[in-house]
Amino acid sequence: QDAIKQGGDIVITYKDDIATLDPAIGYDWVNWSMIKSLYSRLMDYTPGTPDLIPSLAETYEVSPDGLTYTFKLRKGVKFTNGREVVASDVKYSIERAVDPKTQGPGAGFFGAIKGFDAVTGGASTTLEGIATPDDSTVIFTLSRPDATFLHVLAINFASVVPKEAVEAAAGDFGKKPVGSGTFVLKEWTVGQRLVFERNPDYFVKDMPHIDKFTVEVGQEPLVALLRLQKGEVDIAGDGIPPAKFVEIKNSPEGADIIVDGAQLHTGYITLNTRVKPFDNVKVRQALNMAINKERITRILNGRATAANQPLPPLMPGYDKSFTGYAFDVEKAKALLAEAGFPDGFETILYSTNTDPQPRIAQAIQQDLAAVGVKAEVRALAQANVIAAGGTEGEAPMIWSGGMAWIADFPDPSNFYGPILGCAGAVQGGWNWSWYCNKDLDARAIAADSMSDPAKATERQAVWGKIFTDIMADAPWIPLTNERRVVAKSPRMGGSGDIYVDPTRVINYDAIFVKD
Amino acid sequence: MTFPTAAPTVLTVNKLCVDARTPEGLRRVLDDISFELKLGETLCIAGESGSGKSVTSLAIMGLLPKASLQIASGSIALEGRELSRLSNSAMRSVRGGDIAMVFQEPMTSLNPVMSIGAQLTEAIREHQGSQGNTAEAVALRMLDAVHITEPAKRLKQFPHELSGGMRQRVMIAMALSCRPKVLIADEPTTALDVTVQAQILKLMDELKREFGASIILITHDMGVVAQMADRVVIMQAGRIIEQGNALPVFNAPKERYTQDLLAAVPRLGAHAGTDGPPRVSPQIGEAPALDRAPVLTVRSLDVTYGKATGWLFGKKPPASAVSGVSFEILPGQTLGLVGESGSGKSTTGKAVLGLIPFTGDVVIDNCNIGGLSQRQMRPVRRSAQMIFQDPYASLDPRMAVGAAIAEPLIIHGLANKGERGDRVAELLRRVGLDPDAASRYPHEFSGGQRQRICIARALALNPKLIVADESVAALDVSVRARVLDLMLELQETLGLAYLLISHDMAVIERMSHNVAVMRSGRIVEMGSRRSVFESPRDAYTQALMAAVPIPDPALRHVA
Amino acid sequence: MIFLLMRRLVQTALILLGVAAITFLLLYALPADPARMIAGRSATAQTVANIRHELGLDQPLLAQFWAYLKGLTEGNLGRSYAQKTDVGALIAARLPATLILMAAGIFVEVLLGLFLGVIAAVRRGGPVDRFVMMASFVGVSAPQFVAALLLLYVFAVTLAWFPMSGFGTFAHVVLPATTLGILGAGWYARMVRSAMIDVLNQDYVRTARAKGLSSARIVFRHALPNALLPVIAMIGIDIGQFMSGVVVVEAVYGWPGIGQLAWQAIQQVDIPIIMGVTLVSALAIVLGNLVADVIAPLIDPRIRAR
Amino acid sequence: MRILKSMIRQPSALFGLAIVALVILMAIAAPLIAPYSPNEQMFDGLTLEGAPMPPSAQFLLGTDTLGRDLFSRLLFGARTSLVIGLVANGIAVTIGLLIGILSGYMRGLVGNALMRFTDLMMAFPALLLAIVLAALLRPSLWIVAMVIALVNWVQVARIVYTETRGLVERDFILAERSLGAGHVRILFHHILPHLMPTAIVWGTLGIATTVLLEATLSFLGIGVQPPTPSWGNIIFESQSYFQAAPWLVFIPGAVILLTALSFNLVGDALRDILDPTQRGRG
Ligand SMILES: Nc1ncnc2c1ncn2[C@@H]1O[C@H](COP(=O)(O)OP(=O)(O)OP(=O)(O)O)[C@@H](O)[C@H]1O
Ligand SMILES: Nc1ncnc2c1ncn2[C@@H]1O[C@H](COP(=O)(O)OP(=O)(O)OP(=O)(O)O)[C@@H](O)[C@H]1O
Ligand SMILES: [Mg+2]
Ligand SMILES: [Mg+2]
Ligand code: NI
Repeated sequence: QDAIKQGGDIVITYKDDIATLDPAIGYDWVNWSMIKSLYSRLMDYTPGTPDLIPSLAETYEVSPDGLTYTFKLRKGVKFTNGREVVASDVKYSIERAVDPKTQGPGAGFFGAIKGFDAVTGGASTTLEGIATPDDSTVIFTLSRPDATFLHVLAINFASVVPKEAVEAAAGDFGKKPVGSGTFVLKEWTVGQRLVFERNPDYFVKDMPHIDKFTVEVGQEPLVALLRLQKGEVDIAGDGIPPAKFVEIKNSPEGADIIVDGAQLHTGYITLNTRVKPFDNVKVRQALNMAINKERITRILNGRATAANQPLPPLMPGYDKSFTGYAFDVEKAKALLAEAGFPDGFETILYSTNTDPQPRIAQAIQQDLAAVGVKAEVRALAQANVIAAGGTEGEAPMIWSGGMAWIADFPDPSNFYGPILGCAGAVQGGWNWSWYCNKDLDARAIAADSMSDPAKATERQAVWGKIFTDIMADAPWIPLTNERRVVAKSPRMGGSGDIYVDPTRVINYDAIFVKD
Repeated sequence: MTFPTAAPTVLTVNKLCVDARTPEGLRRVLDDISFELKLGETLCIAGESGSGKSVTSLAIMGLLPKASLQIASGSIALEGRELSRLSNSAMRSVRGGDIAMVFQEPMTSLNPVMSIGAQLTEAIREHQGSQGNTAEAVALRMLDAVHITEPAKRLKQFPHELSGGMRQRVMIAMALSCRPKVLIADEPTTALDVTVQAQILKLMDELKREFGASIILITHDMGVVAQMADRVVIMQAGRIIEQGNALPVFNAPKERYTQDLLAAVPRLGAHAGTDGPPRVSPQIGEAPALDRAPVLTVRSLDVTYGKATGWLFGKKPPASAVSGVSFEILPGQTLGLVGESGSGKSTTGKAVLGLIPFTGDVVIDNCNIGGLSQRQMRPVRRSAQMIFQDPYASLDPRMAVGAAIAEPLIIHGLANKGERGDRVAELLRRVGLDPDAASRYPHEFSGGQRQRICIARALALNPKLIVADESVAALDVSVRARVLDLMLELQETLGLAYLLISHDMAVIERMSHNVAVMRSGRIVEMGSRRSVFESPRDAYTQALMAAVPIPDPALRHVA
Repeated sequence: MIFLLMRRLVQTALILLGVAAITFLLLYALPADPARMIAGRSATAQTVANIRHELGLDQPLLAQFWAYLKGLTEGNLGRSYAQKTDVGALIAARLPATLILMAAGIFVEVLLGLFLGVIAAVRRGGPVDRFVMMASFVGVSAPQFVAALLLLYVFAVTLAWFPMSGFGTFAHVVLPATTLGILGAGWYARMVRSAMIDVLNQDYVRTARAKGLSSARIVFRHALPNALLPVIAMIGIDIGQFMSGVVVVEAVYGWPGIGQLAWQAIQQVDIPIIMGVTLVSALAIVLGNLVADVIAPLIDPRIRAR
Repeated sequence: MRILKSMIRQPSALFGLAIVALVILMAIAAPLIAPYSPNEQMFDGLTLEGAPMPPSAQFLLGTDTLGRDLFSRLLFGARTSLVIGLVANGIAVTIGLLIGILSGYMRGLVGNALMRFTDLMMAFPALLLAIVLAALLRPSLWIVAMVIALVNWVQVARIVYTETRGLVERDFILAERSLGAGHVRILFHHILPHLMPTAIVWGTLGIATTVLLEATLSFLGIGVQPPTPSWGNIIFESQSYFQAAPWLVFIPGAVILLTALSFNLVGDALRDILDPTQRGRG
């Protein structure tokens, strides 16, 4: 391991433009880690791990019933506008994230806080469940126990922002961010680049390591990689396109350039349980045996491993011993015959239209054909696939690639509610299998009520069982767990984990320059 | 200036043969052409349309279209220097510098997007090496020399802003600006009215004296030949059939064709003292036309170009082309319409047939055509037809001639397929063309032949009225005489009425019962032929009469 | 002239109105729901409903359109759904880059097209002609992404004559403009060639030759201006054609224009941005045609007279 | 017959004709010629690292990124691409011709309305239309063809409009009117033939552009759906591999180029043959 060095300027590229740096609004993987670095929250994670640590909070206490959380704030933390961070800022920031006027996507995470419904329903503008008895104390009162609540306070939507700066920006806070994080936004040339400089007053010593990073947007990944090889770029944020991967991997400097790490990701095919013939569990099970996942990981140049359950291996609760459905064409055919489809059937497989998703869809299509299922591939723009998935009776099968679930925070519950629970099986929801098992839902609620930190391992086991049990009903075909590949220049130091941080994408706070 | 008795020879053409490439192989277009041009002399080349006059001049200039025409043998020498073998760049300095040319079509021979000044000065710069202001001064002097009004203003104008006569003057100025030794003028006045023609001929004569140039003048108008020529070359079918000094050729033509050519020349005043045109077929009795209803009545006709065209505020400043024109034509009679270029003759003709919007009354065959739609007009079209001024432009270049003549038959459903072929052949024969011509395309004919095709097309419907717009202007005299005879014969046999538009006073005199003289969109004088020709009242009419060339070199106007 | 200008202005306004109406209708016909795209995957139904309400998406289509038009008359293009910021500002920040790219692209294609078309016409039927026609086909059938990468690889990576990516200096614009111009140059070469062949057969070219002018002068001073008219008409059309090319080229060369903005907006169903870009590009097309109409009489005095 | 005969006389036209015939033949006989099924993703068609295979004896033109035989896909892709290049492009040119000619010929309200409609369509981003249609319709080859036709006619209409405007002013049209010819006859017998050169230029250049446009549409989800091959989507699927697997981009590119060029040679010859004023010229 290299010794950490302070200082250095680096250049990072992304294809997509940065939509916003407003923590209450930003919700895509590119701005996610930048927002993380611009602001601070009560809770955070140890870099490169899924381990929670207090951040803005100095200490915290959870009541035994799991309904009250009391935080003591660190003293002397300042926003970059110079004002000290106080308890009311925390309250304001969370209320702002929940307020319908903000149009933020993260409101739902705070559903357990008392008074949530009143705010989202428009009856009130303040959250009854947040109290600030003094400038350094925040007390949250929950309406139901929520074991993930500390994680919720660590996600971007819980970032603390100064009210006066929000108001001064007059609706443009996303372009003029003010926080108390590791970095400050120095320059933003729309469509071209953003320059972040270290916050000299950050409350953790020697954090961050680099002095400055420049994000260049609108950079085609292929070109970004060429520039990286020339030394113009330090991190190619979009990773290595398949067309280049083999070449780079086999090149002498390949090992230095490629960072390849596991992430909280599962790629899956949803089988719509409300559409014939997928309402028949035997059909769903049969298709689970029909897909040759080895070929798909080969198409992905080996940058993924085969999955057999919804949870990714890195997630607490993942069951290593579970084997799921093995690839077995004969058995699949037999099962289909048993279900009344000896000659297969015709169906439609949706996929997004960005490489390599249509190719994977075609690989799936070929495997399905081998058991007699003729699937028509529909490769559409992401928005259209999402729309089809959320419309009842519309999409029989969807390959989740490109929209797949990457966890917001490293807790198994994050993999259930919206995508497999009854709550998500509604018009416009994300449960594209339209799978609703009341029994499992009850078990999930029970598990999330086990908010006592002492019961954490027990809770994980409960969750793990939920996800393996769900496979009996086979609403999904879990396909792959993709690893994230980032390309960095040899001068960049640090372990792979901070470039493929499980809770951020790139941990700008932790990376450093070797020379 | 005095001429030595034996002037030196400037240009010698010796045994020149030119071939045309056709899909069927080479076709000889010029055969064994030899003649000489002496210093300070005017050589006129006359001959029927398609006889090779233009090709001869192009060959001298080295401008034969490479793709289709080539010199097969023979020589062209300028002051002893062989031109046909000169390199391209050497030929460039000859062109414009030593030999200049005025082309047959003044309308299209000037570049539409360059100012007159630019087009004039570039040749001067090219050949005299004079720069900027000097070149411009020369250009100005040249324009002055060709008697263009306001020459300084013209330099800045563009070709479309000038009338046909002015353009032709510009062409001449351009040709003479580098003081060439030889000036070739290919039908320089065909498209112009007589008064302008007279001015231009006079001008060329003046310039010849002034600049000491030799001139080759190509024309089919024997009147022009008589007025201008020192020597004459008569061509037929690609050969020279007769050449010699002007007076002997005119007085004692040796060849039969030359005799015909001269005999066919209409002479102004030849029909003095009669009311109608001469009868071609005496066996038919005189048709008393007077008590019959007019086949065409025009009352206070106004035509304005540039009406509102847009759907929102879009208006162009209107320009009145014809105003308050009234006349009528009885069946079997001819109204001759004369007037200077741009006076509105063609406009009147088109309006009468409802081809352009007009106000006023036009009654054809008892049917008022005002406001009729294209469909409603169709029956009327059978009784009234038009022969257009520009025969080439009025034929669809992508349609075989036979099909073009059959068009009216098909449109009006007059003949079935089999009959059509016969009818087309008959029509072609009638206008003096070989029925084989039916399968050829317009560009494969000479100007005169195309005009005959247009006449054949107009006749196909057996109309009662034909508007003939300069229909014989492009024809050489012998053919012209035949066509005029044909028109007269048709008038007698079919009772046709003509609105005959022409700038050729002799043609008007020969053909018309009544004559109308137009100027600036109005009729300035109208009456029976006899009254107009023998006692013109309007000053303009008198000027027209005086400008007509007389086809006898002995009676030249003194320039 | 004033009348003509007024008329064009009203026409332009009507065309833009039509474009706005069609685009609006089409976007609402899309099954994708912008509120859900914004809300993301963790949102509750209540959150989605709230967002929909805040965006005014729960109002009748006509009311929404009316509100949009009203905003337009005040010069307000609305707020982006995803970026929560003023669309006008977003477009204004990126438009200059795209305009520069387009202008440069048109310059390249016209220059290249004219050059190739003219030499092909002059050498009609010869090997040069055949080569040019072949090259124009290569240009027309080259996929732009590949063409862009190829140029980038040769001239920026291997030869390092130009920067690989970015915006700002003249060197930056060369490769993107060339990529954009290649396709058009193919079309122009063909158009110019046939127009030139036609013009070279005209009488006035013969007159020019009779004056003894050099072939260069005949071709460039006499023939070319006359052959230019159809080309100018094409330029107006081209601006519309460029839009899709711009998306690809901007992506490859990291060019900060509206192509990328539009592309992302389409992916996210960010309707105000799509509307804004559509209107701006429609305006550019109409203006392009206007410019073509203004240039034409400068070249051809006959049109001036009309 | 006359046309065919005169064509065979010109070497370049003969070459074009031969290639066109070959391509059409290959499209028809694809199942007989193709060594593999075009959609079969072969396990040995990819390297162990998942990279496509270069041309070899086993795979004549190499394989694509899913391990499918490129040669077989090109053969079958000819079917799609010919439909797009000929039918869709043909329809576009036809519509463009029709609307252009009508708006150029008709005066007054109808002509103006048609031209304003064309202006509107021109200002309207066609790609947007395609995207929406993609989302609304069930994609199929014929829908793609229709969309391409809808998108591409506009430019043709513009050019044809300008040309028609000029033609209408010509004297021979006036002459035709004086003969009593109806609008239909004038339009189709006298104006249309003069627009053939334009139509041929657009028709043949359009082949290449529409074949590529189809691929763009595929990418947006409205094109022919995977795994059906088309020349355009073969290129588009693998365009970023132009360095790693050049055969995937340049071979189909060359095929498109050659086909478009051949059609153009045939078109040029056809134009010269149909144009009597070109007779006897070089
Ligand atoms: N480009 C050409 N290709 C083939 N044949 C041609 C060409 N130009 C002229 N000819 C033929 O050459 C012959 C002579 O034509 P030319 O133009 O010299 O006639 P002309 O005497 O000038 O007639 P006009 O008085 O009608 O102008 C004609 O038979 C004509 O058909
Ligand atoms: N299409 C047109 N648009 C505008 N003005 C025109 C048009 N056609 C003719 N004019 C103008 O109308 C006037 C009359 O033209 P017209 O063609 O009738 O003359 P003309 O007497 O036939 O002359 P010429 O003997 O030269 O043929 C001229 O001033 C001419 O410039
Ligand atoms: Mg001639
Ligand atoms: Mg006239
Ligand atoms: Ni174009």
